[in-house]
Amino acid sequence: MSYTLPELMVTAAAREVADGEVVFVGMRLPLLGFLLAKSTHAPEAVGIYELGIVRDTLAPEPILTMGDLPNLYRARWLADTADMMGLLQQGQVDVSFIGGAQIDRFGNLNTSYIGGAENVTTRLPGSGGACDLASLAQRHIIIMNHQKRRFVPQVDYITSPGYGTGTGWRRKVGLPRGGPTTVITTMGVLQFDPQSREMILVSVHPGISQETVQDNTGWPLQIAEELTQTPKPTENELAMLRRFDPQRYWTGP
Amino acid sequence: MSYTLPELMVTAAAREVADGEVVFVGMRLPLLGFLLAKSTHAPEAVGIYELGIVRDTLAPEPILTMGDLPNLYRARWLADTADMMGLLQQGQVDVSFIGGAQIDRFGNLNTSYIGGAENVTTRLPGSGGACDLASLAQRHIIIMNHQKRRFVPQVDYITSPGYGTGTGWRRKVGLPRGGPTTVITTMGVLQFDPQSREMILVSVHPGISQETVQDNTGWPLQIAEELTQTPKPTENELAMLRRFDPQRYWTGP
Amino acid sequence: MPVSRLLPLSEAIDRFVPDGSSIALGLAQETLIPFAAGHELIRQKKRRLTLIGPISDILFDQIIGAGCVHKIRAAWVGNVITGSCYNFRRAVESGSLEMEDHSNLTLAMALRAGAMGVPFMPARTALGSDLFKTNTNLKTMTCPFSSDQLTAVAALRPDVAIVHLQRADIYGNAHAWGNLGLIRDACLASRHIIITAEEIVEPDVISRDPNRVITPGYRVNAVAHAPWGGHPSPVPGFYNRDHQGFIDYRTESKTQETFLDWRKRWVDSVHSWQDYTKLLGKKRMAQLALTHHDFSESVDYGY
Amino acid sequence: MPVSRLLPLSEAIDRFVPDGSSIALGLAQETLIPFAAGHELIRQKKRRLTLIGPISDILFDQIIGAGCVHKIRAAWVGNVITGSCYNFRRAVESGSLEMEDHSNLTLAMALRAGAMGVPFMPARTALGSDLFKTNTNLKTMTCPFSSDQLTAVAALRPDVAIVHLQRADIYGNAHAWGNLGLIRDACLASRHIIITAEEIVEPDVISRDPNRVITPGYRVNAVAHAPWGGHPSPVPGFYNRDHQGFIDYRTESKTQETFLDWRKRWVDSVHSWQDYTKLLGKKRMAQLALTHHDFSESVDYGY
Repeated sequence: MSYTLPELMVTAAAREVADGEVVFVGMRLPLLGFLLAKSTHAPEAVGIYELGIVRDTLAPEPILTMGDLPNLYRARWLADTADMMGLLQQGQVDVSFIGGAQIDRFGNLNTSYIGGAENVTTRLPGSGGACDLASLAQRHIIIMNHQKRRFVPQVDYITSPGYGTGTGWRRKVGLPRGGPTTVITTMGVLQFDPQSREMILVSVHPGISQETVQDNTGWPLQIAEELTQTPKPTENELAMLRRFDPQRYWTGP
Repeated sequence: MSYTLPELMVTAAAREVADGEVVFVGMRLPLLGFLLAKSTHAPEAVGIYELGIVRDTLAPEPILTMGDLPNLYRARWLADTADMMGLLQQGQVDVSFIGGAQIDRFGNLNTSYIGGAENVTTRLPGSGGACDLASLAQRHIIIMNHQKRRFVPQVDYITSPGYGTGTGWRRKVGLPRGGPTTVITTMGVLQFDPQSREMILVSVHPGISQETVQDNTGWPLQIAEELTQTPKPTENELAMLRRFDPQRYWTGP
Repeated sequence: MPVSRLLPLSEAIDRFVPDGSSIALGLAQETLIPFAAGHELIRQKKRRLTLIGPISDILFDQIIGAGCVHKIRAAWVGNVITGSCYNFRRAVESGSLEMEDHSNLTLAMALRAGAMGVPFMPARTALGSDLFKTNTNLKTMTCPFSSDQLTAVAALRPDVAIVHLQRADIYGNAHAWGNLGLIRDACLASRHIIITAEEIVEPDVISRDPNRVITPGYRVNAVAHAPWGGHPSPVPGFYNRDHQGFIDYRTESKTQETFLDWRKRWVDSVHSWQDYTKLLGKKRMAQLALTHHDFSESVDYGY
Repeated sequence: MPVSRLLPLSEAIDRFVPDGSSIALGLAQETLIPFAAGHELIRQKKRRLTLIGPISDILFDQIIGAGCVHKIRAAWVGNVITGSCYNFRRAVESGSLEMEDHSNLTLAMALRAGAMGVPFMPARTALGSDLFKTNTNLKTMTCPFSSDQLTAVAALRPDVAIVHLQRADIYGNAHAWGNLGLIRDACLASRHIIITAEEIVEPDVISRDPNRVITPGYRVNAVAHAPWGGHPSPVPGFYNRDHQGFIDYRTESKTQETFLDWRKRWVDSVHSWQDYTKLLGKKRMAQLALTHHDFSESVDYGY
């Protein structure tokens, strides 16, 4: 069964969720990743949405944003943003997903100012909850377009902290836990060296070479000893995913 | 029409509420004082109750505690204690009423430890919301039994701050506003000198002499130049009050 | 599907309240006090408990009188319509009970800090008071922006919150209504949650109104069916406050001997909610029943 | 009896939003966005406004495009299903708009601090981020108890909160349901409150369910009847999200010229909610209507 690149990425994201985990669900692709995990290998996963929703069942109809009414229908809890942030800040969120416009080798993300705040060339939408998820979830997964202008040695502005300048940085600045564990890009999947906290390419998507990934990365990229190919979506995963995004709004070619 | 001493006191308390004011309503006599004000000269007063109630109409039946179901019926808002405390802490409460077991000349109240925390002889129930009301309402009114052992030069423990050691003390310790304006006792009504912040007897209840009040006060009491008699409850006030406390639980002889 | 969390009250208390636990209860002040669960703590002879709550209204006094309590973190411990409570007085005056004095606001902020996952919360109350002398979880501090003097209140994270409310499903999803006091914050702040409910209902009764849910059900450890489990406190939608119960308790708890009689009658002889309602009697229950109903308008959560 | 606060939307905005106001709006993120009220700000050519809200979802962009805005205090300004917003980008990149960067958590804490009446709130987020560079209302601090490093978030007290919700009475008492975002905190924190409501109902519809009330009515300054006043955002109980409206806006706002066309059509030509629904058209409204209803169970507030 043929699949699109976003479908491959969402599938890879979904597989990061273990059954029973509490997931802080972000907008766009992460939303689909959670739904896919929930409907396949992680039926007991619980979703927390920053606008004030907790739900542990699938929405009865496809949704494009977390505020779509089917996502409120028979939710486990509808409440305040501060309540959701309390659960996050306490450390009760196992995993979260965020996107980014610019990333560096230590997983710091910029979704605010290209060029930096002083000499802004492109103003991006900003943090939303991303800074909070990157600061406070037990771990977070990043979903990105893999382009050289996005994968830079040092981001122009840290919207969402990764590992800062490397080992020990999060503890030093006072972050209580967490850090990025996986970056799912349009070209492959990257993880972080447990010692140096630098990004390592661990798998490439079908049809993408290690060299292409390096060409699209703005620093000399570390490669895992056993570089693998990102697993393709299964038929079941694709069928589910297309149920959640029937018009292929997010996952079209 | 004959009346009891508690009825006189509640009536005096009720008269301290101006129409349209926001009143943080405490338990026992203050509860009646608010209801009486509301049903006579202050129909637009709004009541805030620390357990999470805002109401601007009378309860449809007599109540003994603020949590009685008639006090919840058609309330304007049922919410969290923290919400009520937010309104109080912001300075949105005009007046509050509290009781006390021990008071000193600057209006500091002890409802915690007779003998002090180190050498407690009698443990009293504690602050409840009283410390907060004394700290944060724009002004507060105190309702007390007038006895020498209760009116002491210095309280054994400050549960609810009055004017501390006098002029400027509240500002010095960081309290943002407020202070006691009136003390309604079983013998008279006292206010505070705007300069020294010391208590001054301004009226005696019918049948009580200035000397009796002094005999029951543990320090040389200041007396207002024009000492008056506390006004008796009117027939209308008594009729209302007896509607709210039909079994004379709080206001019996 | 999630697994059922429905347990007999005795098993819920046995499993989730070991000796030495800190327990938040009586969180809505005069309403929704979990008396049935509190009495089960007494029956199971729990020891070295820390009780956390704003004003308690006699339940703390009962648990103290039974010798279960090591420490109290509260703003007020007494009987709202009669005043002082005797077991509490005896315990503090004899030095056998540790006391951390709060105001309602500082206790609310301590639990809210726990709920929010921060180590403290600032407040403007209690400055100049002696609460700082008997509560090391209060400190004065200076605001980093305004340089105002403030009270820093350390976060409280109870081991367990025990909440009595109106209706729950077997999975821990539950509705409460009426004044909510510190219930929501305490549930978020606590490591475990035990719910006792007047009614166990079909899951859709709860899920058709997610705004009325008190805390997400996946965080609840046990649900016990406990009709009249809030008596003598009032439970909105179910029964009025039994004032006489509170008035009687004043006399019943005056001495250690009378308290023992009270305990035998109202706690030790009771082994189920059926026992309790039998003891209470149909006449008294009828007197406390709602006579004027007032039903909320429905809202639509459709799509 | 309290006096009616019911006003035409134009009068509510005219009276309670002077030029230079700071306004909290769009507080529930994707749902219940007060588009009708925001468009009225544009029609009345308000100037030098400060807009406060978590993510805004195109409404901030529209008000910025109309030249009303001096400063933004927000976590995210964009179009949730299409990404960046063009008026916002143009304004920031040209240096004409002041920006205070928040995260959703820091904005929630800023409004909660305002609601609680304290000058700041501690948080554990954003440490090590550059939000501190572009937001002077964030500072690092040390916890007075644990000596943990924390983020202090200064309190925000908006001049006015503008809230769109489902039903209100003429006295300012109102119900909202669905996810509530920062609505409750922002109402408590703000000096004035303007409510726009899908329905104006009899007072007892509200007072028969005081737990669903969003903030006490005596604090509300104006209530305006605004059916479809949240469109194109979804309003629980009333209509679904009009995704096409958000998708179209991306193109419509791409240049200043196309934005002007959008504004003429959807804002300047509209003088009442009746105009707006006529423009929207019956067919589109029917497409957005709820097709699956799901009604909450009633609860009893009797005595």
